[in-house]
Amino acid sequence: MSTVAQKQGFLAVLWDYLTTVDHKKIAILYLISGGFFFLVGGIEAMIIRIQLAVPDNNFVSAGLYNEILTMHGTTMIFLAAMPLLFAFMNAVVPLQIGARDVAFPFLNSLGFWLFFFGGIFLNLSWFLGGAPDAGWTSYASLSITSEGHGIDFYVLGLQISGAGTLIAGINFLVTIINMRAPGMTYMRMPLFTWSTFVASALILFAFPPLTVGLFLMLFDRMFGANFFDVSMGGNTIIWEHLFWIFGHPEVYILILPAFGIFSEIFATFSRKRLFGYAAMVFATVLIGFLGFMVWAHHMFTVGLGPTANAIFAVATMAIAVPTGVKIFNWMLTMWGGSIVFTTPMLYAVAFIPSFTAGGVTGVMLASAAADYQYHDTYFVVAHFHYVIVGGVVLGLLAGTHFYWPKMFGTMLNEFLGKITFWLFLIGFHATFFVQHFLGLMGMPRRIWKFLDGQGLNLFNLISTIGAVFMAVAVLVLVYNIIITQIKNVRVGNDPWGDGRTLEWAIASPPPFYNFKQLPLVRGLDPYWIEKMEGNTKMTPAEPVGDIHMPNNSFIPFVMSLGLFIAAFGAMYQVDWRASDGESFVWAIPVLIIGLLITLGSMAVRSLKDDHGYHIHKEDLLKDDEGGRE
Amino acid sequence: MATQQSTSANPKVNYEYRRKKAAEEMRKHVTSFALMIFVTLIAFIMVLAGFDKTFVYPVLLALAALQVVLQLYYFMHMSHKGHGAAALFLYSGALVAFITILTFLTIVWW
Amino acid sequence: MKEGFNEAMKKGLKKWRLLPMIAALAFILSGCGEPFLSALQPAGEVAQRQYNLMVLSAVVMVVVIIVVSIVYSIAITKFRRSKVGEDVIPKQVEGSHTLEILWTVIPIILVLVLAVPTVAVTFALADTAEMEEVDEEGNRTALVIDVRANLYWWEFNYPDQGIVTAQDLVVPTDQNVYFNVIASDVKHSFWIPAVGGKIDTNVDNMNTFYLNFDSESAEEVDNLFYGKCAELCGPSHALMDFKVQTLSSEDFDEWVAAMQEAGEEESEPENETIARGEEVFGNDGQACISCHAVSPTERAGNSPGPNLATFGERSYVAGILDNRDPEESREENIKNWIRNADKLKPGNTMGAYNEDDLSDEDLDALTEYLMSLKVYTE
Amino acid sequence: MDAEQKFTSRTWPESPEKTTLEGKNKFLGFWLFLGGETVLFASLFATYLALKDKVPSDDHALAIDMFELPLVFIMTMLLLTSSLTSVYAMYHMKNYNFQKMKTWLIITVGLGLAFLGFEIYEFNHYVHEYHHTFTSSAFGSSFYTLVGFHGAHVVVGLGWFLLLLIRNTNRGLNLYNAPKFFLASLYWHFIDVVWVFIFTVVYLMGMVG
Ligand code: HEA
Ligand code: HEA
Ligand code: HEC
Ligand code: CUA
Ligand SMILES: [Cu+2]
Repeated sequence: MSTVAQKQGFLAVLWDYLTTVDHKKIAILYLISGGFFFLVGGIEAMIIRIQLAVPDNNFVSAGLYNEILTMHGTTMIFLAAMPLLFAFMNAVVPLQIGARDVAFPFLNSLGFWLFFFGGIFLNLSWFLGGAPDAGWTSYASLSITSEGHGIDFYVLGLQISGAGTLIAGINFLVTIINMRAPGMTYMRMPLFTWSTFVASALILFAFPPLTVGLFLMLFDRMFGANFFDVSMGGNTIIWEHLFWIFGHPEVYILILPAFGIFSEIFATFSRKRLFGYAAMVFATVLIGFLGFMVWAHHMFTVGLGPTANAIFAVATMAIAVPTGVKIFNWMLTMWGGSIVFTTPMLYAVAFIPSFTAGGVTGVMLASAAADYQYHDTYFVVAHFHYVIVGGVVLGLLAGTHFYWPKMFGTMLNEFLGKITFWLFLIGFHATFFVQHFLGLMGMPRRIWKFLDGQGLNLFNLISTIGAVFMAVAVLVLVYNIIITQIKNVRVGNDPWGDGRTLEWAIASPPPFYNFKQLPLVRGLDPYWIEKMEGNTKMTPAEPVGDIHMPNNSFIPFVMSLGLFIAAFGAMYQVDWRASDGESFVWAIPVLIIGLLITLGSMAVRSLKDDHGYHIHKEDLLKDDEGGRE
Repeated sequence: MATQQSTSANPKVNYEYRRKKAAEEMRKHVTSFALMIFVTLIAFIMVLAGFDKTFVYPVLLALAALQVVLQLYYFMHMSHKGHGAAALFLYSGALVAFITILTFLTIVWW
Repeated sequence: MKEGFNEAMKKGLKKWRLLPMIAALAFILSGCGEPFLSALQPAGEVAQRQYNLMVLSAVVMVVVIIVVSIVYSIAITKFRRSKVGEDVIPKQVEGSHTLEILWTVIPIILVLVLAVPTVAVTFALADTAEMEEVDEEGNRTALVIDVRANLYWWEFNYPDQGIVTAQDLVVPTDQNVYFNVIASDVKHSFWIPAVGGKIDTNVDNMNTFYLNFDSESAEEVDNLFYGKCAELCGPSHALMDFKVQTLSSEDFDEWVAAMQEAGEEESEPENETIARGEEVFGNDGQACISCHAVSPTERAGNSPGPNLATFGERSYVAGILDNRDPEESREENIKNWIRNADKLKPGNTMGAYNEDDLSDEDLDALTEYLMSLKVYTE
Repeated sequence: MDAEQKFTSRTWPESPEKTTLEGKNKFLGFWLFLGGETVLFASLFATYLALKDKVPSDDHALAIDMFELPLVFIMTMLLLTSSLTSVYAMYHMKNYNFQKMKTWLIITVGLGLAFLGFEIYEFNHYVHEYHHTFTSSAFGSSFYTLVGFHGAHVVVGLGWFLLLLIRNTNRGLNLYNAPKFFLASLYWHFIDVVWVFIFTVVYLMGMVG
């Protein structure tokens, strides 16, 4: 069979994407759906800001506000930020370590579809009687009493997409441990790979507590258990602990890959190897490790007592040290370099002060006794948007511009890119800087409206105006993406000219089998090494030979669909029982059918051998002559 | 695609040797199984005997830990080579597990 | 505002040698917000200590930001490609041990500078031993208030005094006041920003802490601080405000006496409207009484609605409708509340009474009656 | 090299589960998964310990009232033994003796089923004798969730063994299915490890008080 891409009809392309197990296509799936959810979460943010633009506003009602607020946080964290990071991990990490694909291509696809159906399920709540309304943290006493199915959507949706995330995490870990090209030792791995590795390890250990927490909540709400019902001996603090044992590592799951992206960008556009590489690696691991020791800093006001508060306060502050090491290493990477301000570099450069500001307010929050004042105020909102928007989102925007050519073979317009950048940066600081003061001036978070005469009007208005800037910036980006794809100007393997790592040694976009011959890695920044020696290509580590490829499969889609269907059954059997079997008689059957679909497709998968196929040497050689497209 | 692990140059010697080694290992497994049963018996007898709990609790936990070590190192071959990453992650998991349980025993009051 | 600053200097800042920067920062911060609400204008010992910690940490953070900004600005101006030349390949430096040690050790020191006072203050603020102290007769010496948070309203029970109020917390100034806090339905959080940090009112257990209300600061705000619920608790979480009335120790004792007295004796209605209002309120009317007690000694801890014994003296209706300016607004507010409680505070359990439930005349009488519910003032 | 390649006991590699790259990946991935499972069970144990004996009123049975040593002892012996039998199965797998491997796996499955039978009896007993149910108290919820999660793992483990046995009865061992058998047996050991903690922490310590 020939490997030359052919023009395909829309349905064929669709089918290809529904069944693909290719990490590069899965990356695109993650990018599109993560991007979509980012717009959804962004629209929710805009509604929040409009409601809070002026005192005593009635743009949305109280109940609706809580739903929007909850969905904004949940969507942004679980359905936008993480999947977008997964998009870049999928697109880049296998190339960076010179692998054929990820370790488990089938599971990679399964992970994506689980996330996707979980996200869709969660968002269907808008149309099926109301979204969750207890905050993204869904604290037990409120979420247990919350009426309707909102919280059920939260629990089931996150359970499904969380399973996908866990699978993705294990997949990256095994890929990075087992699939590195010859010569790619651990201490030669690019930092983005390293941060993916650590973030995946965090996923592996942080998601099980969330899974358990969600199960307990699910059992309480849907099957009559009493974990959180105080009158039956339950305890709501259990939820808070389980949530934050997950929740704190989660924020590092978000930021570490963003750190990784920035590390690549700093080195590339300073034309300099990353300063203090070993220290950077060590700091990444240390942040990951400490990330598990600090979760109770979200619970200082719960009443855990001064001993626990003091211990967790000091442990939290300790994280400032490895993070500081990273900040300084980035700056020293630029120092003595040759900096060129491309769009990705602009984001990277803006990231340093923005994130530092967010990080240091984090350390202020860690001061337990002072946190009694900050907690649950806009000061906290300001802190986490500074680290998340000023860190993760800037990282995602930078990554989008940086890796776009590698993923799509086209280059986003630099001029428009810079417009997006400036609008977004200005808007971001305008929105969130004043929120620090709002919090200190006595404005709690998660409030539907604030009243006149409390001195909160001006800053809230400024904050809203800032958000409008961000919205315009995002629209410009969307426009940029559209015209870039319409113009479709193709670029070569190293469009930025200063690529250092393996992914820039391969065509943009890479052929579906990645490297024809696994490259030989001779040091850190292998492509740079080759370029410095005057080579245009990597030295191969093996002769051209047959390449083994996995088959496409529709099973991951069906498996996830089964859980999606089952979730409706699980949810509506509550009404079925409440009505004494009068209505919703379909609920239990739907639950069973959904589970059967999932189990059945699992059985098919394990009973039917799938050995993949081989691309033959001759076809590979032919590819060279024919060229692509 | 996969490369086969190189076996020894002389397949015959290698074969006999491997057989013997495997059988030996199997005997060790049986021994460790006996040990596990023994440890379990002690644990149950201690509870049956009704000692004070300040004494029983730590001993019970120590015995459980011993059993787990036996399972991991004999039955699950954790000591064999090629288990480095597996061990690292299992122990990291165990550490997180330990901290979780510790907090639930101390700062989740009712 | 000036006072807030002076206050800060007087109390806490002396301890760590007035760095000019601390002063400047404290000054800028104290310019923010309204004194009855802002954590930046501390009005009591607890808030002050927390404020000092905030200023200290803010200073450390500003130092960090300045250092970062300097290195950063030099790096991005000096090493632009347009300056160093298009084809230059910079030296590929691996790193520097000296520098790395430097930027590991200095942050550790900075963190320690913050960690030590943090731990100290954390333990100090958790010290409620004084709650247990008793005098010769075995009476508790400190004032203890049981706070119970309910869906969108607050109950303040004074167990040692045997009295109860709602929505308006009344406290003496310049002494430690101890609080036991708990929630009836879902979790809330008890917060008086100007006077000190918050503590969660859990459903599971009782939390304990103390606050201290400074008389000078209290004067500045006409003896009225704002309190807030700081934990998402449902649609009207935003509106779960309460107010804090501060009294001098002597006035407070008088207030307690008046409350206790009012709890003992039945007061006669002053006029017929009020009498009618009482009827409407009572069992043969709208049965408001089934949810609202009107005696300051009744139903602490298990009331479905706020105790209205001091309602005629409250500064706000339901914590959100301001009665003070002008005084006539009180009547409007009450009527508005009874007619529109469901819209004013979405999700609250009282619900609204329309004309069918309650005629306009009855409402007038009821309002008159509610306004007459006073204990301490005339 | 083909994954379905036929072997003899002499050409059969020393670690068949890790000989192919797929096998190596599965092997590592599964261990990582077990690392995650450790945290999952830890969360369940922690929840159980926090809610142990938390009941709404005095007339609810507590751990000390319900648990009985003999039953737990039998269950423990069954599961421990099944761990050994699955080791025997792997021993024969490494020796390329498919028939014996099958036999030992079937014995393992039998022991697992017996364990499950006792567990079902046990739950039933608590429900009927003590009115200790999933919904009767927080204690009940956490007990059945912890022990039930373990039970569910047993069910999955048994299903896995059975599926593999059925699927491969007539094909013998190869490098494609050897890793699968190996992982299933790892899983089974892990289930045993969890049970060690359950019988220690839930039952034995529960009976001490
Ligand atoms: C990407 C996400 C992200 C990141 C990276 C961080 C990073 C940090 N966070 Fe943040 N945080 C959140 C997301 C994040 N956080 C979210 C979402 C919440 C709210 C959740 C909710 O309630 O909904 C939250 C809430 C939160 C709280 C709870 C507040 C409360 O609710 O009362 C605390 C308290 O300690 C805290 C602390 C910290 C600290 C110390 C860091 C540190 O890692 C920061 C370290 C970085 C630096 C310090 C800057 C660089 C360092 C130097 C230049 C060296 C020198 C510095 C010093 C010596 C100080 N965070
Ligand atoms: C990744 C995480 C993330 C991100 C990126 C953001 C981004 C933003 N957030 Fe975020 N936010 C959270 C995570 C995040 N948030 C969390 C976890 C909470 C806590 C929730 C809780 O309390 O439970 C929160 C809470 C929160 C609050 C507090 C609400 C409250 O407590 O009452 C506010 C208020 O200003 C806010 C504002 C914003 C704004 C203005 C942005 C902006 O940066 C958004 C910018 C993006 C856009 C503006 C998109 C514009 C898109 C369009 C214009 C679409 C055009 C349409 C088409 C093409 C179809 N957020
Ligand atoms: C079902 C119980 C219930 C009934 C019946 C009820 N109320 Fe209420 N009432 C409440 C609750 C609960 C609140 C507190 C609402 C809040 O602030 O969120 C409240 C608040 C009030 C307030 C404001 C209290 C304050 O301290 O500011 C007034 C005044 C009031 N009710 C009057 C009445 C009158 C008059 C009636 C009868 C016509 C009545 N209530 C009937 C439950 C009830
Ligand atoms: Cu009560 Cu928010
Ligand atoms: Cu945190």
